Amino acid sequence: MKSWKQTVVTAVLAIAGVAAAMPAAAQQAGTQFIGITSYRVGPYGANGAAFFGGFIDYLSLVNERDGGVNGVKLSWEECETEYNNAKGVECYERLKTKSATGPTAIHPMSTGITYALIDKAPADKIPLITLGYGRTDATDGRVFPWVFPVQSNYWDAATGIIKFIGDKEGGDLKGKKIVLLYHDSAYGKEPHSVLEAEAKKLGFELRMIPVPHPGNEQQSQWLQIRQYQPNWVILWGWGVMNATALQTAQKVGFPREKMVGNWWAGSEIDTEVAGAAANGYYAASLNLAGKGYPVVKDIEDIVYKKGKGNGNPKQIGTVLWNRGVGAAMLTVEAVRKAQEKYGKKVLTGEQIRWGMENLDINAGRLKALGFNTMLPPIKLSCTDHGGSGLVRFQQWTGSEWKAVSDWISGDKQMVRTMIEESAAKYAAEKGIKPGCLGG
Amino acid sequence: MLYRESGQFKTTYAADQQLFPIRQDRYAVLLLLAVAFVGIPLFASSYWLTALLIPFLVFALATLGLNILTGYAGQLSLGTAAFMAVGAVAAYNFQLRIPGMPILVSFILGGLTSALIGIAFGLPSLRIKGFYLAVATLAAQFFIPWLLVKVSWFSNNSASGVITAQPIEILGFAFDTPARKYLLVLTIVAVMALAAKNMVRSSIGRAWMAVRDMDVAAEVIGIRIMHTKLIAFAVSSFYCGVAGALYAFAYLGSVEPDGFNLDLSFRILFMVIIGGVGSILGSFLGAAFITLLPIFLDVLLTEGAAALNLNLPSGMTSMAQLVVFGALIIFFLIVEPHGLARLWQILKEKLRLWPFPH
Amino acid sequence: MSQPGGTDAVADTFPRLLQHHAAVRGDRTAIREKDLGIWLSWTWREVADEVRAAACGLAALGFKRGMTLAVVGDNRPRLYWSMAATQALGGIPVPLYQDAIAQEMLFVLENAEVEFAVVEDQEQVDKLLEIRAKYPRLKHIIYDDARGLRNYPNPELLSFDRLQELGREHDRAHPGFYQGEIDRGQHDDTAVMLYTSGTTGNPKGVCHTHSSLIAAARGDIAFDGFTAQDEVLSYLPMAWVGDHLFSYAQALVAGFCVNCPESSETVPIDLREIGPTYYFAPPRVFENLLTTVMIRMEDAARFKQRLFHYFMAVAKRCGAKIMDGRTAEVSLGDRLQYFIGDLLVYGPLRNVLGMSRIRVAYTGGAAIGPDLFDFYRSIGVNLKQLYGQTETGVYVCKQPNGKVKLDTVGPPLPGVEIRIADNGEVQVKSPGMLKEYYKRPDATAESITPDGWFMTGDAGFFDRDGDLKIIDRAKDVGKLKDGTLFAPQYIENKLKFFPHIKEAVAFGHDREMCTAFINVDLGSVGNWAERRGIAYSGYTDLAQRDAVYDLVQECVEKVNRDLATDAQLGNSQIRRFLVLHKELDADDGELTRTRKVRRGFIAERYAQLVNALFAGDTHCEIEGQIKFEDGRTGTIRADVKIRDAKTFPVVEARKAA
Amino acid sequence: MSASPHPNPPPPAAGEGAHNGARRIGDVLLSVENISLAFGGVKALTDISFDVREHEIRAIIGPNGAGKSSMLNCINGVYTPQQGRIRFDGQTFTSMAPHKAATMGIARTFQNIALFKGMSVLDNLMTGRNLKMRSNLLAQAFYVGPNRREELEQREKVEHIIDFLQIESVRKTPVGRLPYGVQKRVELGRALAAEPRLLLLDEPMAGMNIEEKQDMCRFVLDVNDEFGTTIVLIEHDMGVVMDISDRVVVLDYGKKIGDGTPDDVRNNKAVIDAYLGVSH
Amino acid sequence: MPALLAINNIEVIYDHVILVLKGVSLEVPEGRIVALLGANGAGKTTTLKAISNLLQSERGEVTKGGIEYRGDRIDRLNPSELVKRGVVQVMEGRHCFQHLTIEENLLTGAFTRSASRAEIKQDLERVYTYFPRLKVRRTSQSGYTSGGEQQMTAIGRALMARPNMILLDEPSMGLAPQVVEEIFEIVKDLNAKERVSFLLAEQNTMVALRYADYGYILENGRVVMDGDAEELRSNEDVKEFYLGLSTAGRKSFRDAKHYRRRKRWLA
Repeated sequence: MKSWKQTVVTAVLAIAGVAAAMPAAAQQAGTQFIGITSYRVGPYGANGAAFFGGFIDYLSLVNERDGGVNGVKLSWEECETEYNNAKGVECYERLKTKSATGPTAIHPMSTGITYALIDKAPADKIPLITLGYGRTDATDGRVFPWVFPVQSNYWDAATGIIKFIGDKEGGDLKGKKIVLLYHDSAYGKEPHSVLEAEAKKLGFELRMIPVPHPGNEQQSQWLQIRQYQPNWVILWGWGVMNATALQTAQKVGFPREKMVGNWWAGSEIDTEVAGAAANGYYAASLNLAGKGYPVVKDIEDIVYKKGKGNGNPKQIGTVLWNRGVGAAMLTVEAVRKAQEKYGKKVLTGEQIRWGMENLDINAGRLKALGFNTMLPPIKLSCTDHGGSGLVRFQQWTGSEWKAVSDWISGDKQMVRTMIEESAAKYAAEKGIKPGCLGG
Repeated sequence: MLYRESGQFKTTYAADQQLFPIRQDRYAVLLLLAVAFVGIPLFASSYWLTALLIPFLVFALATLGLNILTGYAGQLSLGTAAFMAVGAVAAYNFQLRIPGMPILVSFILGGLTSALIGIAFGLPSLRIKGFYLAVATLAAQFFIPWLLVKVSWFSNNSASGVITAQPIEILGFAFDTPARKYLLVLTIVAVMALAAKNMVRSSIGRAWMAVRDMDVAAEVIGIRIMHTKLIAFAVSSFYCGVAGALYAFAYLGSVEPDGFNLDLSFRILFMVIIGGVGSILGSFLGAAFITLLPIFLDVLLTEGAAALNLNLPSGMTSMAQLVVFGALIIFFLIVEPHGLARLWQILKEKLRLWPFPH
Repeated sequence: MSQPGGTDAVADTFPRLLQHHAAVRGDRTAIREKDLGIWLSWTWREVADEVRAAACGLAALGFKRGMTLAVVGDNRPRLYWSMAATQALGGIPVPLYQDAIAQEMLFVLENAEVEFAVVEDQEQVDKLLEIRAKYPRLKHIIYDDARGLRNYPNPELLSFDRLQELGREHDRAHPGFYQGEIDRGQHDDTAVMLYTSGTTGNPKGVCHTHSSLIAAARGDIAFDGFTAQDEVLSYLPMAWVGDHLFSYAQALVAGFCVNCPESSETVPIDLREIGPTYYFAPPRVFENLLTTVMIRMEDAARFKQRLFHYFMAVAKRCGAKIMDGRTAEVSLGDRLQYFIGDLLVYGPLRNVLGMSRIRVAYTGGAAIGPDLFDFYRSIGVNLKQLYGQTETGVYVCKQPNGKVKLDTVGPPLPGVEIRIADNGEVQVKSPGMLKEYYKRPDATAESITPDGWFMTGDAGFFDRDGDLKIIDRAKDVGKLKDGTLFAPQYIENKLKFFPHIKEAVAFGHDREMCTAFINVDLGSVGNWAERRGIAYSGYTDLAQRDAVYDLVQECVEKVNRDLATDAQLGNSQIRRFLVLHKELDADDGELTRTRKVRRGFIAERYAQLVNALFAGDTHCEIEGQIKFEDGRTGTIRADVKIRDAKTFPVVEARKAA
Repeated sequence: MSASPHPNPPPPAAGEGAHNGARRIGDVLLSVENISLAFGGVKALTDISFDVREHEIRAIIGPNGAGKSSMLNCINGVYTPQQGRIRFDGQTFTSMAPHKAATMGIARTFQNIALFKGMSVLDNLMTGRNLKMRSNLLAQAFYVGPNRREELEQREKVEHIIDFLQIESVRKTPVGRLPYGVQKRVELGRALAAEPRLLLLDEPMAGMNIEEKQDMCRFVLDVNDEFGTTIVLIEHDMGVVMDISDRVVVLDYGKKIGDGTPDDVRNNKAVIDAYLGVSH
Repeated sequence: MPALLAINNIEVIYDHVILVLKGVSLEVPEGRIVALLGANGAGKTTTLKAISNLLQSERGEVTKGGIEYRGDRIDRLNPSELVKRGVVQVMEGRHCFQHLTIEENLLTGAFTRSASRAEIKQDLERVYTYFPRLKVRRTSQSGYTSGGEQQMTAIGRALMARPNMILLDEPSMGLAPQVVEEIFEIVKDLNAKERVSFLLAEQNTMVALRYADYGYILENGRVVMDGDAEELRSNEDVKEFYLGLSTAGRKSFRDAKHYRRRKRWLA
C-alpha cells in the first residue's frame, strides 16, 4: 500500500496551490469594493440567503441601472461565515485585504460576529453597519464611532413591542403577564434589561424563558407558558426556533394572535414553515414586505431579466429580501453622501464612515430611491448612530405579511438613557475617551 | 533521505535525552522557530495573522491541553470548551476586578482557575472510565457555560452575557496589532508546548501513560492513580484555560459563554484525533488541519471557481468545501487511524531508511 | 625518521606514545565504547591511568618482562589497554581470535608459553578453563565482563576491576616502578606477537618490534595525512594484523579516537552512528555490505528501484572520475546528474552504510571484485587497495589518492623496496618487517632471504606506472596434467566476484581438468529464490535446487568464457562443479579464522566429492561429521549433485595485460 | 557528565573469595498466615499459610485455577483477603494497598504481561523508578535543575538494568511491538527498576522456548544472587522449578497440598496426583 | 500427499517499515499435524495470522509471496470467508468471550455456517465428546474457568465451524503440564478421527515434536530448518536449543551460560 505517499503528495500540492492563491486577488481597479460576510449554509442559511440575495441584487441594480454611484462602479465579494463567530472573523480579515480601499462597510448580520469585530473595525477603519442587531449601546457614536446599529435596535424593538401590546391591551399593562421566549444567546439576552425596566415602569409581570440553541425542541418551555397563562408572548427567536415556537404554541393551544415576534422572528421563512400555525401571528419589522415598490420592480426588470439576480426569485419581496435591499441602499447612500465631501471616486472606509454618520434620508429621498414606505426615514449623527428607532408591526395572514400598524416608536427616552449608561461603562472598561471623529 | 544521521552519536545521557536528538530535527525546529518568530511577523499579512495563525495557535494550545488528558493520561473529556470558557472569563475578571493586574498573570490565574475546576470535574474519573467518563465531563460542558450565563457577575453584568476582553498591555507595551498579538500568542504557545513536551517525557508524563495503558500495573509499581489522574485534569484544564483566555483576548476580543459550546469541544477532540492521540506534534497538526484546511479549501474553491469563470450558485462553494473537508477527514482517518503525527512519523522513518524500504 | 602526528623523538615504544598523548592531548577522547545506551568515552589521560593500573596489577600478580599475555575477545577498550599494560611491563601481548575453539587456542597458548590471559567474558573464560586442564601453565585469567562468573570457584580467575585495584595498591607501594618499567622498554623489543593463521599447517607467531609497527604506522599516517581528529571503528578481530595496526598502532601514533562497537551483531548500527573518517575492511566485508544493499533495494518499491538503478548507472559512468578529481572528463550533464544522484541516492546510501564521513577506506588481504570496488568508489567512498602481510606490518603498497587502478595495489610505500624474484615472486624490504617467527628459526629462514628480503609467496609484477600487480599465491599455482597453468586462487576469486557465490574451491593440480566446489551466498541466492517463488528451507535445501545449480552454472560459464581469452589459463576452464551441501566453516577447519579456504584440508575431507567430480559421476552421496563448539559432533548426510559446465575454445589473447 | 563508565560497583567477582553459590538465606521476610479469599462465594484461597525467607527463591506451583495468582495479588494488595494476615519485614497487615506494597519494596510481574504498551522499553523501566523521583511538576515542565539531574541519574540506573537483561537493542522500541518473550523480560526489568526486596513473578517463563527459559532463569538467579532479592515465583515448568527454587509451595483448588524443597515436593503423593501426573 | 495448505515465500511487514517475515515457505499436507517452532518473535504467530488474514488489525501486511489452500490463493480472503472454507484459527491467549458461558462460546463458533438447529446441537455434542470437561462446566461463564478449560473452549469453538484445518497458536501457553498433555491428546485424537489438519505454533518443542508429524523451525522471520518430527528430535541444534538436552541428558537451568553456542542448523 503506497497510498500514504500519494496522500502526502496530494496534500502538499493542495497546500501549495492554496498558498499561491492566498495573496489577495486584486479586485477590479476603480470600483467601490464591498465585502460581504454572508451565510448561506448552516442552521441560519435560509435567512442569510434571503437577506444577502436582496443585498446583492440592489448592488447589481445600482451598477446596471445607474452605472454605479455617480459613475463609480460597485464590486463585491462574498465570504461564507456559516453564522460562526470565528469564521466571521476570518472572513472579515480576508475581505479586508481584498482591495486597496478596504471593504467599504461590513454588514456582519450576526450579533456574535459584530461583537468580535467591534474592536477590530476601528483599527482597520472599516464601518460596521448592523441593521437591527448587534450591540445596542453602539448607538452612541461617541464611544463607538465605527459602529452603526442603524434604524432600530433591540431595545427599540422591545419597547416598541411593549407599546404595541399596550395599545392592544387598551393602553394599560398593569397586572398583565408577558413572557419573553428567547434564543439562549447574546442575541436573546439583549432585551432583558430593557424589558425588566419596562415591567417595573408599566407594572406588568415579566417571565423570561430561554430556548437552547438551535431551538427545535420547545415542549417544556411551552408547557411552562401554558401553566403560567400569560397574556402575551414575545418571541425573540432566530431560525428554526421561530417556526417551532409557532407550531408548539398551536399544539398547546396558545393563541397566535397573542404572540409578537421581533424582526428576526417575522419573516416568511418562519411562518411558511410553521404553516397554518402561524396565522394571526404578529411581528415587529424594520421594513415592510411586498413587491409593490419601484425599487423591487426595477430589480426584477433590470437585474433579474438580465439573469444577474442573486437571490432566489421566489424570495423577491419577502421581509428578509427587502431588508437586504434596504441595507444595501443605506450602504450605497453612505457612499453617495461621502462622495459629496470627498469627490466622486473610490473612497476609503474612513470616508464612508463620515458619509454614514452624516446620512440623512428623508421620506422624499426614499421615494426618489423607489422605497416609498418600505422603510422609515433615517438621519444619523455622531451622537446617534441609530436613527429613528421606529418599528412597524405586520401580521401573517396565512399567505403574506400585512402591515397592521404605522411606524411606531417605543420608549425612546428610556432607551437613550440606557444606551448612554452602557456606552459609558464600556468606554470606562476599555479606556476609550468618548468623542466625535468628524470627517 | 534528508536524515543523514551517520556520525551523530551520543556520549552522554544528556545528549541522548535532549528534545530533538537528531541534528536535522534540531535544525528544522530552529528554522521553524526563526520563521515563526521573525519571518512571519515581518511578512505575513494581518489576514494571515488574525484569521489563520492566531486561531491556529490558540486551538493548538487547547488541543495540547486535551491531548495531555486524553492522549497521554487516557481520560476522555468532552468539556474542553467549558474549561476554555473558565479561563477566558476568569482572566477577564481578574483583569477587571484587580486594578493593575498584569495581563500575563491574569492569563496564568485564568489557567489556574480552570485547573481547579478541572480537578473538580476530574474527580469522577477515579470511579469511571472511558465512555462513561466522557459523559461525566459533558456535565462540565453544560454546567459551566450555563453558570457563566446565569450569574451575570461573571460578565460584569453585560446585557448580553458577552465579555469584551480588555486590551493587552505588558509593561506599558500595547499588544494591539495583529503581529504583536501573534507574537504574544506564539511565545505563550511555544513555551507551553515545550513545557508539555518536557512533562510527557518526565516522571509525571510516564505516570500518565502508565495509568492510561495499564492502571493496575501502574498502581503496583507505586503510582498513585488518583493523584496522577487529577494532575492530568489540572494540567489539561490549565492549558485549556490559557487557550480560552488567549481566544478571548488575542483572537476574538469578545466572547460569549455560549460560544464555548459542545461544538467547540468536539472540534478540539477532532483535532486531537486527526492530529494524533498522545502526540505533542499531533496537537499542532490536528489544529492546523481542522482550523486551516477549511479556509484553504474555501479560498481554493472560491478562487478556483472565479478563475474558471464558473458562475456557481451562491453557497455552492461553501457546500463543496464542507463536503471536501469531510471527505478528507475520513480519508486521512482511513489511511492512518493514528493521526497525522503517526503519518509524519512513518514518513520520517522512511526518510531515515531511504533508499531502503525497511 | 619522519615525525608525523607531532610525536617527539623519545616516543619510540607504544607505552611512551600513550604517555605522550596523555601529556599532549590529555583531555581529548582516546577511545569510546558503546555500552549502556551511549558511547562511553575515555580521554587519553584516563586511558593512561587505566593502563597504568592494569600494568601494575599484572606486575603485582607476578608478570615479568619478556612474558606473554593472551588477549581474547571482541574489541573492548580494556583488552586494548591490557596490550598496552603488557607492553609497559616489557611483556608481549598475544591477541587470539575470539571465535577460535578451545583446541585451536591451546596450540597458540602452548607455543607462546602464555601464563596470563585477559579475556572478555564467560565464553572465553570457559574455553580457557577447558584448556587449562591440558595446559596448567596458564596461571591467571582476567576477565572484563563478570556476567555469569560470580559463582566460579576457580582461583585463577580475576576481574579486570580487581586487577586494577591490585595495581593501584601496587603502584602506591612502589611509586617509581611503573615509570621505570616504561623507561626500560627498548624500541627493538618485541611489541606484539600475531599468529598467522596459515592455510596450511599450524599457526606461526609473527614477532613485531615497537619500531617496526611504529614505522609502519607512521608511514601510513603520513601517506594519507591522518590526524588526531580522525575516528575509526574497531571491529575486526584483534588477532588480525589489520586491526592491530589500525586500531592500536596507528591510533597510538596519530592519537586518533578508536570506537568499540557494542557487540559484533550491532556493528552496522554502530558504524552508522559513529560515521568513521577512516575505515578498513577485508573485501568480504565490503561484499557483504553490497549484497545487503542489493537485497534491500530489491525489496523496495518499483519507483525507488528505478531511481536507484538509474543513478547507479550515472555513478558507474562518472562517479570514479569525479572521485579522482578528473572532472574535466565528465560532461556537465553527467556532473549535474551525479549531483542529483548524490542528493537522492549516493548520499543517503553512504549515510545508511555509515560511510558519510569516510575520507579514506582501505581494503586488503584478498582480491576485490571489480564491480564491488567500482560500486564504492562510484558512490563517493574513497576506497583504495593496499598490499601487505602480517610479516611486513601491512606496509608494502598502497594506492595513492587520485591514482587508483582496480587491477594493481599501487606503488611501493615510502621506505619500501620491492623486487620481483626470478620465479616471479614478490620480495619485500619494509620498515614494518617482522623480527622473527616465534621459536621458529626454520620458518624465519624460509621466509627471509639472507640479504634481508621477505618472501611474500605472491606472484606479481610491476606495470608501466610502477604499480605492483599481484597474480596469485605463488605456492598454489600448479599445472594440469596437460601442462596448462593452473592458478586456483585466480579462478576462485573470479567466481567469488559474483554476489551469488560466497566461496569457491578449485581443484586441478596434476589432474586432467579443473573442477570446483561452490558455496552459494545464502542471503543473495535466498533473495533471488524468493523473488522467483522458489520455496526453500535453509542452506542445504537451497543449495541442491536445480534452479540454483542453473544460476551457479551461468556464473561458472561466464568465468570460463573469461578464462578462454587467456592463452595461458584457457585450458583451466572449470569443466565440472558442484554446490556444497554445507557452508564452509572455520569451526570445521575448512576456513582459516580470517576466512581463507584451506584447500588442502578441504580436498582431504571431501575426497569422496573430489573423486566423484573427476570420475564423471552425476551425484555423490556423502556423510560427514561436524564438530560443534562444545565438542559434540553431529553427522550430516547429503546427496550432492554434480554438473558439467560449458567450456569455450581458447582464443589467442589480444595482448597480455 | 564526566565519563564515568562504570558508575555502579560491579557485582562481586568470581575467583576472589566468591561465595560459591552459597546464598545466605536469612530470616523470614514475608509470612502469609491463614489467608482466605473468596469472590462472591467462590473460594479462591482457603486458609493458606507459608513463609518466605530473605534471599530465597520460593516457587508456587499448582494446576490452573489453583489460586496461585490470587495469592500474589493478596501479597501485594491487589486483592484484600477476607481472612488472615500478611507479615512483611516485621509489620503485620490484614490488608495492603498496592501503592503501599510498592513503597515497602514489593514488586511484581503479571501472568498476562501488564506493560505500558504505548511506551518505549526505556520509559517502562523509568516508570518503574517513579517512586525514586522527587522533582515537582514545574521542574518537570521546564526540565530544569533537579529534574534534569534526576532524569539523567535514573536513566543511568535503568541502563544498567537494560544491560543486565540484554535488551539493549530494543531500548527505544514501543513495548507493544516487541515479541512476547522480550516483553516478559521488560516486565521483569520494570519490576527490578523499583529495586525491590521482594519480587513476585507470575509465570515469568510461560510461552517461552527452552532457550528463552534458560535466559530467564539466569536473570532470576542473577537477581537473587547479585542484588539479594527475595523471589516468589509461579511457574509451570517443573524443570525450572526444580532447578532454581529453594522451596516450593503447592496449591490445589485454593488449598495448600505441599510445601518443602523441590525434592520433597517431587515425591509428595498428593502433589503427584493433583498436578505433576505420572510422567514426572 | 498433496499439500492442503502451502505458503510460498511470504514476506510480512509491519507498520510499513518493520520486516517480520522474509521468504517463509511451508506446507501442511492433508490430515497431518505440522508444528511451527521457534523463539518468541521468530514469526510463528505472524505466519498464522498471515494465513488467516488477521494481520491488518495489527498494521501488518503480506507484501510478497502467496498462500494457497487446496490450490486456491487465499491471501486476500477475509477471515470469515476462510472459516467458511474450513480454516479456523485459535488465537494465542485463548480469547474466549469472557462474559458468555462455555456453551455460548462454543455456539459462536457456528455463526458462519448456515446450519440447522439440529446440526448445531449434534456438533455441540460432538465437541463435548472430545472435551467432556466442557460438558460439565457448560453453563459457567468462561471468564471464571481455568486456563485449560478456556483453551479447550477455544479449540471446541473452532471445531463448531467444522474445519478442515485448525491453526493453533500456543495451545500450551500458561497451562499446567498435565493439561498440556490433555490438550495435545485431544488434538491428536481430532486429527486421527476427524481428519482435521493442524498447523500449530508452539514453544513447548518437547510436546510439539511428540505429537506433530513434521516441523519447521523459524528464527528471525526465516525458516532455518524443517524435517520430520523424528528427524528434528535427533538434530543436535534442536536438542540443545529447543529441547534443552546435552549429551549428558537434560541440562539444569541453573547451569545456563551467559553466551550462546553458534547455531549451525545443519540438516
